[in-house]
Order: sequence, then C-alpha cells, then structure tokens
Amino acid sequence: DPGTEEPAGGVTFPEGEIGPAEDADITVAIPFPDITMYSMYEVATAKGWYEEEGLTVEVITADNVAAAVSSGSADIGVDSAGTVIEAIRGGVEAELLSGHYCRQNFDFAVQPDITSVEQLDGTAVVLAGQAGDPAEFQRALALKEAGWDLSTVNVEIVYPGPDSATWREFFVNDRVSLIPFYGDDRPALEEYGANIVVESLQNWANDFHMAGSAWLQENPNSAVRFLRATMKAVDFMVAPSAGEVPTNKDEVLDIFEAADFDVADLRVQDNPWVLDGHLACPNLYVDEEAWQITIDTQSLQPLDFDENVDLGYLLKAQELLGIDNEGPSEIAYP
Amino acid sequence: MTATMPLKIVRPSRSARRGSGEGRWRLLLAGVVLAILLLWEAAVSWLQLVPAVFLPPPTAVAASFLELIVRPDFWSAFGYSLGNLAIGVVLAVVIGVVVGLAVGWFPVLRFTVAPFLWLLYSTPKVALAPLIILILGLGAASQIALVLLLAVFPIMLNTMEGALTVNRSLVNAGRVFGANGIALGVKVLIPGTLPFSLVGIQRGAALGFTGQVLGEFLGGAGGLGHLLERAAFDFQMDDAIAMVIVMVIIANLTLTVIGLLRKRFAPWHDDRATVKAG
Amino acid sequence: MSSLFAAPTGLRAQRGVAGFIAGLSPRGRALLIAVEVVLLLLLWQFLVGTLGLVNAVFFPPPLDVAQGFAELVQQGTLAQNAAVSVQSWLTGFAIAVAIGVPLGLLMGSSVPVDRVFGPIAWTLYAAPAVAYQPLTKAWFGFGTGPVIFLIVISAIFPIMLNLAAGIRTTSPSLIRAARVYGGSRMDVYRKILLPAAVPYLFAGLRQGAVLATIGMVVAELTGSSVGMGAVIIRSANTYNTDQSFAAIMLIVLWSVSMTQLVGLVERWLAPWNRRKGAAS
Amino acid sequence: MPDSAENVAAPLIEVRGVTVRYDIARTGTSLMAVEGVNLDIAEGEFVTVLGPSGCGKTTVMNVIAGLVQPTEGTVTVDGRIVTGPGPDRAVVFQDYALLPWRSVFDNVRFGLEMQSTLNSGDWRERVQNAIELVGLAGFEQSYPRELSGGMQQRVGLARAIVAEPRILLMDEPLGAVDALTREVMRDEIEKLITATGKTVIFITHSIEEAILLGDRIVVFKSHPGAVLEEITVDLPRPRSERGAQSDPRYLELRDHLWDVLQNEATAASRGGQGS
Amino acid sequence: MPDSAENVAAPLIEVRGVTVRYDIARTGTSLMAVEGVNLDIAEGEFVTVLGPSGCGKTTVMNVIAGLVQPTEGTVTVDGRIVTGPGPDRAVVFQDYALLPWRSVFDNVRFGLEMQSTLNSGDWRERVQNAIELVGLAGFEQSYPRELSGGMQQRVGLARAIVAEPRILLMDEPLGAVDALTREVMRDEIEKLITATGKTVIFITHSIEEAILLGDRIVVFKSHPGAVLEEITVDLPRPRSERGAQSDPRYLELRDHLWDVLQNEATAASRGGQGS
Ligand SMILES: Nc1ncnc2c1ncn2[C@@H]1O[C@H](COP(=O)(O)OP(=O)(O)OP(=O)(O)O)[C@@H](O)[C@H]1O
Ligand SMILES: Nc1ncnc2c1ncn2[C@@H]1O[C@H](COP(=O)(O)OP(=O)(O)OP(=O)(O)O)[C@@H](O)[C@H]1O
Ligand SMILES: [Mg+2]
Ligand SMILES: [Mg+2]
Repeated sequence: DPGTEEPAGGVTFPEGEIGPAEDADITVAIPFPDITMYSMYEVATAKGWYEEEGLTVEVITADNVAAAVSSGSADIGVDSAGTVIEAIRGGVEAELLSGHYCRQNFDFAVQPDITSVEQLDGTAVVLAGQAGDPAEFQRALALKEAGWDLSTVNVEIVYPGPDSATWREFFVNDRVSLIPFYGDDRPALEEYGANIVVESLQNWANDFHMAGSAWLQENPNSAVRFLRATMKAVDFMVAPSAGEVPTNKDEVLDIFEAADFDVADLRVQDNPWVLDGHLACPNLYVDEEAWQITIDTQSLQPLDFDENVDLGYLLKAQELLGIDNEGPSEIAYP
Repeated sequence: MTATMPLKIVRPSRSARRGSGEGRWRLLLAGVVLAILLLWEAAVSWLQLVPAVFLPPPTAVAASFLELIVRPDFWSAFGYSLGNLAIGVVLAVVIGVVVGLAVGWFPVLRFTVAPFLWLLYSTPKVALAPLIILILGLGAASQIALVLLLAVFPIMLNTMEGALTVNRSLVNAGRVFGANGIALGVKVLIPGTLPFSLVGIQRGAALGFTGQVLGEFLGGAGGLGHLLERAAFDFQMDDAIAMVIVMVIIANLTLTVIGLLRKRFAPWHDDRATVKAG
Repeated sequence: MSSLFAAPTGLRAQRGVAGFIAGLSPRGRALLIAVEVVLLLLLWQFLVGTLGLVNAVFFPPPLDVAQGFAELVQQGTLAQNAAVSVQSWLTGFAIAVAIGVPLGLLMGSSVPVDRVFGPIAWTLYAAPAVAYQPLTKAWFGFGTGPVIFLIVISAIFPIMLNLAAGIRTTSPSLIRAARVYGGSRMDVYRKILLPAAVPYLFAGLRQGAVLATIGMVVAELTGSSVGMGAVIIRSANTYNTDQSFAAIMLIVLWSVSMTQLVGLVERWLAPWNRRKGAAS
Repeated sequence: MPDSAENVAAPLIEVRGVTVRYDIARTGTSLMAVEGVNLDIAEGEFVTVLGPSGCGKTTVMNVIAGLVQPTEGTVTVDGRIVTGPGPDRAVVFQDYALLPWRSVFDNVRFGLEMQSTLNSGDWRERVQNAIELVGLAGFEQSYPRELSGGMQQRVGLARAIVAEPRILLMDEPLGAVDALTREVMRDEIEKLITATGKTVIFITHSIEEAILLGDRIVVFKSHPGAVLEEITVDLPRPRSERGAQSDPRYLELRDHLWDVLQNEATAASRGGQGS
Repeated sequence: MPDSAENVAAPLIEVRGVTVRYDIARTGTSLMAVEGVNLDIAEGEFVTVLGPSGCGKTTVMNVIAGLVQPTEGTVTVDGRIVTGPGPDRAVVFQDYALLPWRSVFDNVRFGLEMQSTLNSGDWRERVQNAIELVGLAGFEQSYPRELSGGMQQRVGLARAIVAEPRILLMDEPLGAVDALTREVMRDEIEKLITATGKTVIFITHSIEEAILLGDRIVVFKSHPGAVLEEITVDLPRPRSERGAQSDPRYLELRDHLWDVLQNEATAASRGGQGS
C-alpha cells in the first residue's frame, strides 16, 4: 500500500489530500528543445492538465540548468541525472523532485561497410553531444558489453553538438563512423543503409527533475500538482505495452508540431518506438537504486541518498494517481 | 583693411559626381556579391563540393529567409532582440568612451587599470555566464549584460588607443585656453579620439549582437537567438543561415547608422582624403 | 614618465599618486600590477570563499581554482591539451596576419577595394562565429581544422580593418613627399603607408590576439576532444568548475601575454612611436 | 616670496634660472635645451625674442605658458609660481594647433569658451572682430584643412587675441604670413597692444620685426639655449617699416643684431667643432 | 605639340591656362583656388613667387609637381605633359612632410632612395653633405619630433637638394628659419643653383627674399588666384642683403612690389564689398 510508506525528509501531506489549486506560474528549464526527452510538458499543456491543476507552465531552455534554478529564473529544472547529483553535491540550493526516465535505449549505427570494432580504427566516432556529458561513459559501456570495445582501437571521440539530428547529419555525410541514435533518426539511417550494430535497453535514470529549495518550500502543493499533470502526459505518450504502436501517436504529433517541432519524418512511421515514449516510466520513478546506478556507472564520488533527497512530493503525486514508485520490471526491446 | 573678399563658390552638379563615384562602387559591390552567390550556388547545387545539409545553397537560404520574415513570431523575436541590443550598445558606448578616455588619458589609470581591461576582454564570456545568470537571472537583464560585456571592450580599448595618440599640440592649446578636466575631455579629447572610437563602436555593435545571441543561448525564451538555436538543433542549416543573414543585416544597419551619425557629427573627418591624394 | 607628455611636459603627472606611479620604473610598475592582482584575488576569495556571496559551484574562489589547477597538472591533462591549443593558436594567428596585412593594405589604399571588399569584410566580421561552426566541421572535420579556421576568422578582421583605417588616415603630405621623390606604388606602401599605420596595425594585432583566443575557445568548446576549450567544457559539465576556471584563467593569461608580446614587438619595431604605456 | 607691498615695482613675469632638459627615450640620454635662463618682463612691456633656430625659444615660452615643467628654476607671474596654464596667458602656437574638427569661427570662439565670457552677450561680435582683424572674414565656416598655411596661422592669432589675456605669448605668429598681410598685421598687433597695455612675448625670426615691434629685444644663443643679450629699443612709436629704414638708429640696431647673431654663430661653430 | 627641333628655344616649364577647383565635400560646393594661370619658365631660371596668403601659390606648385591634377589647363615640362611627379622635379614642402619614423639622416636619404642612386657608392657622403649644408650636422640621428620647427624645415630642404633634380620646387623653404640661418642658407642656395644651373621655383613671403634670389618675380593675386605681374630682376649676382639695400635699383623694385601688392589688396577688398 503506497500510503504506508513514510516519505523521506520532512514534508508530509494530509492523507490523500493536497491543497486547492493555487493559480501558479511554473517555469521549467530544459537544456535544449527535444521531442524525445523534453516534450511531455507540451503534451500536458495542450491536454489542459496543467490548467486543471491551476498551473501555467512555461518551458525555457537553459545552458546551465542548475544555475537557472539556483538563480530563481526557473522553478523546476531537468538535467542529466549525474549532472543533478553533482550540482546538489556542489551546494546548489535545489532538491531532487522526480526522475524522468527509467529505461534508456542504447542504439548505435556504424557506416555500412563496417562490421567489427577493428574497422573503426583511425576514424571519428560520436558518443555524446558535448565533452563531459555523463552519457558518454554509459554508452561506451553499452558498446563494450555488445562487443564493440572502443578502448581496443584508436578512435577519435568527437562532439558535434547536443541534438542527435546533428549526429545523424554528420553520419550520413560520412564525417563520423559511429553514432548513437534515437527513434526519429531511424528512417534516415535506414535509408542511408547504416549498419545498426547495437540495440539495447538498460534500466537507467536518465534525467532528474530538480526544484529550487525556496520555491519548493513555498509551493509544495504546486509541486505535487505539477508532477501529477506531468505524469498524466507521460502516460498519454507511452505505448500501451512494449512492441505496440502508441495509440495516441497522431494526437501527440499534432501537439509537437504545434510546438514548432519538425515531425514530418515521424508521421510516416508506424514503428512502436516512433515517440520513444515506451522508454519513459509513467510514474516519474526515482529511488535510491536509480541514484546509486548513476553514481556507480559514471564513477562519481559517493553521495548519500537519504541526506540529499526528499521524495515526498513524488510519492504524494503517485499516491493521488494510485500508482507506485517502482521501476520497470522487465527490460525488453520491442 | 584686410586682404579678404568673399569666395568664388561654384556648385557642381551633384548627380553627375555621384554617378561617377559612389554609384559605380555600389554597382561593382553588387556585382561581386552576385558573383559570390553564384559561386556558392554552383559549388553546392551543381558541383556538389559541399553537402547541402552543411551549406545550403543561396536559393534554399533565400527560400527559408522569405518563409522566416513572414512569420509573426519572427517579428516579435526580432523586436525583442533588437530592443535589448540597443540598450546594451548604448550603455557600452557611454561606459566604453568614458572609461576609455579616462584610462587613455590618465597615466595612473593606464598603468593600474588598463591591464585588467585587457584581461577582462580576453576572458571567454562563457566563464562569466553562470555568474551572470545567478545575479541577473535568465532574461533581458542578462542578455543586455552580455551585449554590454561583448561590446564595451572594443569601444573602450579603441578609445584608449585614440586618446593616447591625440595630437599633443592640440592638448596644449586646449590647456592654454583654459580647458581642464572634463572640458578638455569634451572639447579636445573626444573629438580627437572620435575616429578611433567610431571604429570601436562599429565593432562593438557587431559583437554586441553576438552577445545578444549568446545571452539567448544561455536560456530563456523568445528572441532571434532562440530561433537560431532551434534551427541549429534540428540541423536546419538553411533556417540557421537565414537567421544569420537577419543578424548580419541588423549589424550592417547599425554600421550604416553609425556612418550616418559620423557624417552628421564629424563632418571634418574626411576618410577619403588620403585615397584622393594617393 | 608618461608617454603622452614627452618628458618635461608632464606637469600634471608630477603630483601625488599619479606622480609616484608615473615615476615608477617598468619593473616597479609590474610590481604594482602584481600587488593589484593579489589584492583582487584576496577580495574574490573573501567574497566567494568566506562570505559565500555566490555559489562556489558556479564561481569558485581562487584557492579552489588553484586546487583545480593542481589537479589538471597532476592528471597530465594540462600539458597535453595546452600544447594542442597553443599550436592551433600560433598557426591560426600567423595565417590571419599573413592574409590580413596585405588585404588591409589594399583596402586602406585603394578606393575600389575598400568600397567593394569593405562591406563584405564587415559583414563577415559581423556574422556570429556560431554561424560558421557546422560548416567548419563539415569542411575540416573535428580536429584542429575548425579551431584554426575560427581563430583565423576571429583575428583577421581586426587586423585588416585597423590597418586599413590607419592607412586611410596617413597624412597626405607624406604620400605626396614619397611620390615627389619617385616612390612607386610599392614604395608608397612599404615606406609610407605601412610605417604610418603601424600604431593602428598593432592596435589591430592586439585585438586580434584577444579575439583569436576567444575564437579558439569557442571552437574547442564544441566538437573537439582536445584543447583547452575541451578541458573547460568537460570539467564544467561534470561540475568540476574549479578545474574549468583554472583552464579559463590560463587562457586569459595566454591572451594577455600575447597582447603584451605584441606591445613589445611594437616597441622594438617602431621606436619612433611615442606611446610607451604599460598597457599597450 | 614677493612681498605684496612691493608688487607694483616687481616685474610681471620673472624667469629664474630656468633649465629644461628633454629626455630622449630612444637613446636613454637627455638633451639640454635651455640652461639657466633669467628674464624679467614688466607689465605692459612688448618683448621680442630672436635667436638661431633650435636654440630653445619655444621651450622657454612653453615654460612661461605652463606647458613645460622646467627641470630647474621657476617662473613667476604676478608673484605666483607657474604650475600650469592659466587664463592670464594666451599662446599663439608655432604649429598653429587648430582643432581640425572645428570651423574657423568655432576655433576662434575656443579662445573665449572656457572663460565665462560666453555668457556675456557680445561674444559673437568679439569673435567676428578677431576674425576680421586677421583678415579671414568670409572663411568663418571653413575647416582648417581647407585653409592655406598662412590662413591657419592667422586663425591661431585670432584665437589668442579674442581671449583678451593679460599676457600674450606668440611663437612666430607671422611666420607663414605673406609680406603684405604681415605688415598689416604687425601694425594691427602694435595698435592693439599699445591700446590695451598687454604684456607680450613675441618670438620671431625676423630682425626687422623684432626691432619694429619690441620695447626690448632678447637675443638667445644655442647649445644650450641661454640669453645672450638684451637690447632696449628706443625708437618712437608708431614705427613703420619704410619709415624706420631711413632712421639711423634703426639701421644701427639692425646691424648690431646681425653682428651679435653672426658672432654667436661663429663662436658656436668654433666651439662645436671641438665636441 | 612642341616640335623637337624647337625644343631648345621652348621654355622648360609651360603652365597653360591652369585652373584648379577644390571640391568641398562638406558643403557640396567647390572653391576656385586658381584660374587660368599661364607661366613660362626657361631652363636654369630662378623664379620667385610672391602673393597674398591663400592666393594659390602652393596649389600651382603642386600642379607643376604633378601632385594636383588641374581642373583645366596643362603643365608641360620639357615638352611632355605632366601627369604625375617625376624624378626631374623635387619639392620642399611648406608643411615639411618629414617621415616621423625616420631619423634626420634617413629622411634626407629618402630623397635618393627611390632613385637607383643608392647603389652608387657615394650616397652616404651626399646625404651627409646635404645635412651639413643646411646646418644640421650632429642631428643625423634625431627624429623630427625632437627638432624645432626651423630645423625640420631644413631637413626638408636637404632632402630636396640631395636628389639633385633638374627642377627644384620650394614652398617657403625658409619660412620657419631664423634670420641669420636664413641669410646663410639663402646664399648657399644661390651658390648651389648658379653652380649647377638648376631651374627653381621658390615661393616666399618675403619681398626681400624674392628680389635677392629671383631672376624673375611672379606676383600672384587672389580670389581666384592668378598671375598679376611678372618682373625681371636685373640686379647683378651675387646679391647680399646689406649690399643690396644701398642699391637704388633694389629699393625701387622693393617699393614697386609693395605697391603692386597693396593695390591688389585694396582692389580685392573693394571688389569684394560689392558681392
Ligand atoms: N620634445 C622634444 N624632445 C626632444 N628634444 C626636443 C623636443 N622639443 C625640442 N627639442 C630640442 O630642444 C631644442 C630647442 O627646441 P625649441 O623648439 O625650443 O627651439 P626654437 O628656438 O623654438 O627653434 P625654432 O626657431 O626653430 O622654432 C632643439 O635642439 C630641439 O631639438
Ligand atoms: N584641400 C583643400 N580643400 C579646399 N580648399 C583648399 C584646399 N587646399 C587649399 N584650399 C584653398 O585654396 C586656396 C589656395 O590655397 P593655397 O594653399 O594654394 O594658398 P597659398 O598661396 O599657398 O597660401 P599660403 O601662402 O598661406 O601658404 C585657399 O583659399 C585655400 O583655402
Ligand atoms: Mg620654435
Ligand atoms: Mg602655401
């Protein structure tokens, strides 16, 4: 029973109740605009779920999300799990609110003529958009597990920029020999004849939400309401079950298009992964395991979970929706 | 009794002179620009020396440009960016000229402050970005701060170089006729330094625009920088270059305005004198 | 002694602090600046480190930066990446000078070139460097190619445009003199325009040195896995801001040293130039 | 310290042991431009200065103007030590020193501008009068680069005159002016000075001019610059060039000055050969 | 077209209907500096030019030097139309035009350097001689800004002389030079010219100088500049200033020139009042 679990930290809400809608404005900072990772806010807004909670949500991009939250420019920030942990360690006055992903796909394409890791010798490969992106280590690990240990060959690791669309363009113009890719890259890669050598899913906390401590103190209700509405949006986007095409595909794509994303490539697909929504957990799951996996895989200094994290808001929101704070049980690629 | 009489003034026909001078160069410039565009189009579309995704041909850019300028959100972004730019550049001019003159003029400041100006100028502004966000937040204030930060140093350092080279005879003359302190600055130093300052201001205005774009990259919403960022993330190079062209147009407009101001306020400054003599 | 007032004219520079500083030897002045730097660092340490005025993650105090520097040195990151950056910088700056000076000469002295090439140059200069990035990577790949390109693009315009301005303001009398004494076009360039424009040229070189450094960092921040820019972004993204600030301070130091070096060369090449300010 | 009770008798300008050395940064040496110059000038006196080129005339004048700090010695004006320029002393510069960004009218106005005189109503008239006095009516709106050398020099003269200072320091103010204008202006200057009782130091290259204008002539020698001789001119005023030339006293003075300068030149070149 | 057979008799320099108008960009107007100037100068002639300041003397000289393109008219030198400067004509500039980054020695050398003369062995000696001629021995390594006005002017003179051109164009070369040096240099110039048979155009403000140096005096009028009168000087050479002054022919010439200039000035100012 979810109600019996004692929330970590000091925040408690009356059993099963939150305060009335407060007519609040919330600014959410994301590192860059992206369909796969940061589009659930658009969905929640479009479906009117934030409005139902009395919220007006504005999404802004921020080069340094932690600084945006720390300065009060944003109330809630989304960033890589490792980055959020480091920011909290560094003393940014922000608290971990919830997680964004509970599974991550690790899909890699290599140039058509390449079939083994040795052939990558002397070429340029992409593992992440920017130097220092924690995902880089994770991807190298995933590649190694799949028999593509890059440390055995002499490759130049390059960083074309944050979005996978950029990686793809460099790839199809033969400027790099290996890239990670996402669902929306797949058609172009297939058309180009790329050799897709690794496809795997891992249980991995990709992004964390953080909220400014001062803001959280003053707006516990809005925080819970924000999480509740966002969870509805994620659920809306997520495929009914692994391997199935999301039933809301067209409606979601309409919403994306209205938010200025280019969705022409996605419209024509009927792949199960067309929205990448199957990767997200509808319950915005975070727990100590997700925290610890992040620290372990990215070789961060240990940092105590209980001392630094208060999941009270997330648990409350989950409780209101009648779901549990649990990660996915099975990890299977569709 | 004097040996003076009114001058015999002849007014030459203006249009005749224009036609042979400025007009010809403008025509030539247009020709050269056209040739460059043609080469570009040829290299990308016909010879395919560069993949069009990396360097879209002028025709594609022009199409994007036309699409861009009919979008209403473009014009609101345009107004937003331009407003911040104007505020930032004006601040930069005032601060840059005053500090530049002071530092150029007073040896004490030159020896104690100037090295730090070079130091700040050299500092990659990315380093200061988090600091700016922490203090000013994401939004107009931090964008203006970045415009100022990028624009002020060229103005300041150029003015400083100018103040250092102001003709000493003129300074002496100013002092003899009672100009001291601020009056000396306003009446001798500023006019004497103006050609240098103007070069700095032109450069500062152009850099200021980069500052505005950087400021918008830092975070927030709205503004041309965001449109550019969006286009760049989607790797829509034609959109991105169309945006850059908008920025270049703005920068060139600024240059033109400064040029006009110079003609208006500094008629004595004849930058063609040498060319004529040579 | 102040350069602005040749020796005895410096009436005003004789009194008080001004007189004291003006009277300092070059070494004394360097010492003064060193003292200033130390005071500034102390203030910074106090405000950020002790008072905690801003969050140290975003703006680490000097002692933390020193720590970060030590880490960079120990890991061997510094030597390796600095070498790459210095090499790119020198190559790029040399190319910028080699192209910028002749073009500047032409622009300053020829109306057609100025009228036709000037607007194009200003336009290229006005275009934000980010605009070039994807293009340079497509052309030059991800190594030092795009970095060198961006250094050249950043440094060439101040050099060229300053030189052109200097040439345009050369006293017409001097050009007349050269022509009267049989100077060919080449002679006018070499013997009149170039020397007369030397102060402007060096002003441009100083700015070019600074902009080249900034261009280098901007280019290395994205794309490359080596170079000081890569060190900065990597450590910043992992919240090792002390390291990233250490790298930034080294870059600033490099840039300032290069401007000083340009000043030294100017004094050596152009001893007639009256200006002797420590700043330039 | 001058005693105020004695001020009436004391000279207006006292140059005491003035030595100026220029640092030559290039070589690290210094050049002794003038050494131990002493000079007393009474209120209302018109002193002309003659001397070989490069002997330090401009230097001494700059010291009096407060533009050059002497290495040794002092200059007092009206009992106060000169530490900088002041409104009591206006200068006509040898190299004109006109502001290139100002028209002739505005350049002349500059002479008034810093004093509060601009508030008094008649400044326009005064500027215009000064311009007419130097024969530049009609060129009010021209910029210096549009003028010939002589015309520029006259603008500098007008700028100094319009300020109506107590002391006028003129460094070859008629050097680039043609013979006729020169005579006209010489007469104008003489009239103006005698009418207003100004104190004038007037550097010239022309022996004739020195005699025709000066109450007293100071002759400089060079290497290092110093006062060689002072000669009182006892010719009656007004003195006209053609009138004077038939005056035996004038001719005598002229010949004497020629001899002084010539002897000095010979001595200098003989002395110079040794070093 | 001059016929080569007649060249011997034809004048070396022919100025034909030269009109120069300066465009004033600021106002969009133009100023008629000189209008319809005609002038013939024979080989070996020493012509001095007199005229009120701003009358266009420098302008005409610049046209002959090939530095200013006349709006109308032509100048031919030795039968060839002047389209630019040439090694046959050297100029002493009114504003010195010394290169600030060169020492005195190098500035003087500049007069030789563009010609291939630097290859011939004796150029050092020639430069040194020129410097000594103008009395600047000992200042070879000084920079222009370290020199007084008169000294700078003499550097300009040395630069022109060292080039040994066929025609010397001198724009007030002694304007800033003191009386004594002036006399000395005037004598030197006269000696040099008569010895080498150079053709000289010498602009001056001094009536005395014009008479003492010139074979012929050209008097300019102003507004617009034009030749007013040409006077042949029939005094025997060498002429010394003091000697000449007792010569009635000299005095007569001087008085005549004064009258010409004065009449012209009165006429000009009367004519000007109307418009
Ligand atoms: N700024 C300076 N630096 C070095 N030396 C200087 C400087 N100014 C003047 N001198 C030297 O000082 C001496 C005197 O110069 P000054 O200008 O006072 O002479 P002057 O008598 O006015 O000469 P002139 O009649 O030619 O104008 C000269 O030998 C000159 O070379
Ligand atoms: N660059 C110029 N632009 C406009 N007007 C000019 C220019 N140069 C000369 N003038 C004008 O042309 C006229 C003649 O000038 P010029 O210099 O030839 O006179 P000048 O006889 O040499 O006088 P001075 O004896 O004073 O040197 C003057 O009225 C002057 O104002
Ligand atoms: Mg002098
Ligand atoms: Mg002249």
